[in-house]
Parts: sequence; C-alpha cells; structure tokens
Amino acid sequence: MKLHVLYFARLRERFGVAEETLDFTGATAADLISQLQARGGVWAEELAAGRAFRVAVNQDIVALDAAVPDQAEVAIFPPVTGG
Amino acid sequence: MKLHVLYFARLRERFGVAEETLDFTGATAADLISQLQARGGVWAEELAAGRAFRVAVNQDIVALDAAVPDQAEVAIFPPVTGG
Amino acid sequence: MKILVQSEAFDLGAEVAALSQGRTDIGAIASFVGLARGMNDGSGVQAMTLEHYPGMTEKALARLVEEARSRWTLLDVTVIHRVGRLLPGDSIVLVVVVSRHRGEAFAACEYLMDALKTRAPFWKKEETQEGERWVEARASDDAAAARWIEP
Amino acid sequence: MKILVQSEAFDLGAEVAALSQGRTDIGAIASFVGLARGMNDGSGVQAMTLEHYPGMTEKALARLVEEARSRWTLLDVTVIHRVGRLLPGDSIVLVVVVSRHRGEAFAACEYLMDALKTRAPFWKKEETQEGERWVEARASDDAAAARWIEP
Repeated sequence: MKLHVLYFARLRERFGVAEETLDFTGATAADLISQLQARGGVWAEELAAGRAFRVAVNQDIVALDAAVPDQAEVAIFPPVTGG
Repeated sequence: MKLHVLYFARLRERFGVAEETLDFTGATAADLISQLQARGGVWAEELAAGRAFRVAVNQDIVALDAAVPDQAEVAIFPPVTGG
Repeated sequence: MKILVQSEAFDLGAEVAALSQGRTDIGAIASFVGLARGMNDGSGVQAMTLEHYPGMTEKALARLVEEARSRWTLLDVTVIHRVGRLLPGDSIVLVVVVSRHRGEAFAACEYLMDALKTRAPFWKKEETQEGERWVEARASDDAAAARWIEP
Repeated sequence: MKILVQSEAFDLGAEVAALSQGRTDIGAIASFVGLARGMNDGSGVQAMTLEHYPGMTEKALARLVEEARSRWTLLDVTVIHRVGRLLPGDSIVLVVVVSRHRGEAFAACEYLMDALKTRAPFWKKEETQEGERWVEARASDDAAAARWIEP
C-alpha cells in the first residue's frame, strides 16, 4: 500500500526530506519505522530504539503498535517544543 | 487610653457609625469587643460570640487576644468579600 | 510592583504592555480579571458597590504581593482593584504576574487572587430586585486560600 | 471557541474584549501569554523560528480545548499560537479562558498551556551566537502535563 510520510523540524533537516510517498508492506507504525531504519545512515541513527521521536497517523499521535491504514498520512517528528 | 475605632460595610450600617474615638480601659481586642457589646442592642447582637467579624489593629488583621496600644486605629468589619 | 485602588476602569492590554514592553527576560505573563456578574446566588444583580478600608487596603495588597515574591521568582506584579458602584460586565479586579517560566506566573497569580479574596479589606453590596444585600463571605474562598498555607 | 495559528502578532486586550464584551455571565477571565526570551539555557538567543504541522496543529489544539471544556464548566476559550520567525520579547502563544468562577478559569488556562507544550505539533529553533539549535523537549513540561492525568 501507499503512505504519504511527512518529517518535521530536526528530523526533516537531518533526513533532508520534508515529505515523500512510499510503498509499505507492513501493518503498524513500528513496521514503518523498521522500513525507514533499513535505509541506514541518518535514518538508522535517528530512528534507533531509545531515540525520542513521535509518530502521528492521520494527524493523531499514536503508539508504535498502532495500525497504519492504506493511504494514511504519517508524520514523524521530534518531541514538540511549542508554546 | 484613647482609641480611634472604624466600622465598615454591614457593621457600619447596622451600628449607624462609621468611626468614633473612645476611652478604653482594657488591654486586648477582646476587651474592646466586650466594651462595645455592653452597649446592648445591635452592638450586643453583631459582636456576640460566634458571629463572624474581623478586627484590625493599626491596619493589620489580628486575633482577639492581640494587645491594643494607646491611640491605636482599630477597625471592626465583616469577613471580606472583594475581588 | 504596581498596586492601585481606583474607581476608574483599567485596561488589561495596557497594564500587560507596561509590565513587559522593552524586556526580553519575560517568558510568561499570567493575568486574571474578575468581573461583576448579572446573576449571583440565584438573584439578578442590577449593580454592586465596592467599599474598602482606605489606608489598610493598599498595605494589605502590598503584603500579599511581597508574600508572592518571596514564594516564587517573579519579575514584576500589577494589582488593581476597583471600588465604588459597578454594573454587570464591569471589571472589578486585575492581577498580572510576569516571570521567566509559566509555572511560577500561574501559581503566583492564583495565589494573589485567593489571598486577596480573604485578606484584603473590600466588601461588596449588591442591588437586586429584592433590595440591597451585602455579599456574604464564601467558605469556598476560605478553602481556596487555605490551599496555600504551608504545613 | 477560537483557535488560530498565525504569523502575525495578537492583541491580548482585543482578544479578551472579544470574549467578554456584551456578556454579564462571566465572573473570571484567566489568560496566559508566552514570550520569546533573549536568553535560554545560558545562551543569548537572537531570534527563533517556530515550525508547525499544518492541518494537525489546529486539530490538536481543538482537541485540547474540548478536553478542557469537558473537565471544567467554561464559557469560552481562545487559543492563538504564532509560527515563523520571532524576536526576543515577541509573543508566541495566547490562551484566554472565561468562566463564571475563577478556580475553573485558572485550572483550564494552565491545563491548556501544559497540554499544548507536550501535545501540539510546534517546534522551536533558536539562533544563538554559537549557531542554530533546535530546542529540546523539557522533562519539566512532561511533568507539568502529567499532573493533569486522572488516576
């Protein structure tokens, strides 16, 4: 299935990508993170276990075991620091 | 000794007096309250034990056992309700 | 520190600007405005009159602000309380606290309102359809103020 | 309920007036303004840029306001958060809560700020003498937000 993936703030800068559409064969947010980690380099580094990042699926922050539906908008970003 | 005594809000209206200068032979705020209660009528009623009123000596709220110095400004008033 | 007791209305925006303009060390501005309501304890209120104890009032408010400044690291505080006759919708009291961090500004602002409600010599008299009545002190205000008493 | 994400400055006095004018049921207005400071974590900050997640931001803020309204009896709420480049002294965020009684207004205003700090998708990047840096999330903000989680 296809996902639209967005990156924000420090992760957007580190990855050098603001958004992309990708093919996804997994089921959960954790599966997507694994797929991105497999790219190696900054991807493996920033998304390693224990690193602080957040995942939103269709604009709701979710836990890593959340299901990711086809055509979902998934965002990956650092802990928020507004206000 | 002489005291300058002020009354506020409901007590001012009930007593029909805003301020007075009086001779005082007691020592504490409780003594002054007793002296005023002895006037009878609304004084005895409003200053009876168990009625809610506050006493300030020289513009600080005090407990009834506080000393009242000569020439003090003493104020007697209901619990406050501003803000 | 600015403490005023006045019959005139105040301007929240102007008071906040006066505290914060030209400074770059303030991270948080917490403010509170209390208003006269048109309904209280089930009766329509046409107007209210605020009486105070001139001389003691300013002194009592200054003491409350000093207490707040000794509890929290604050950059500045403004307290304005109106007296005289007010109509429903009119503002009664303003407290503005500026500090580096929000926790301190919120705590000090709420502390000042709770303390003011129980320890500053103001009294409200309401004009209702049934006549005039002095507002009674509320147990909830005593309870709110008691929260801040350190064990 | 008014929720805005904008680059322009806001006017606290005008926002409070918009919430309260013509009403006589409001007893309490609690407000908070967060400002950009010229010093953070020991470094001079010349400017900051606020990034956000368009689409999710408004949705996340609306959810926080709905949570506040389900916890407390509120009459109205305004939240405005700025994005883009800001200078020290500039305002970043505004929360105004109006209610009948002050306890609810204070609690909801502080709740909204604590929730916004940890759950709304905004990120700050600071320009300092040593270069640019993304602001790290603070454990103190997580702790502040956790206070509101009911057991």
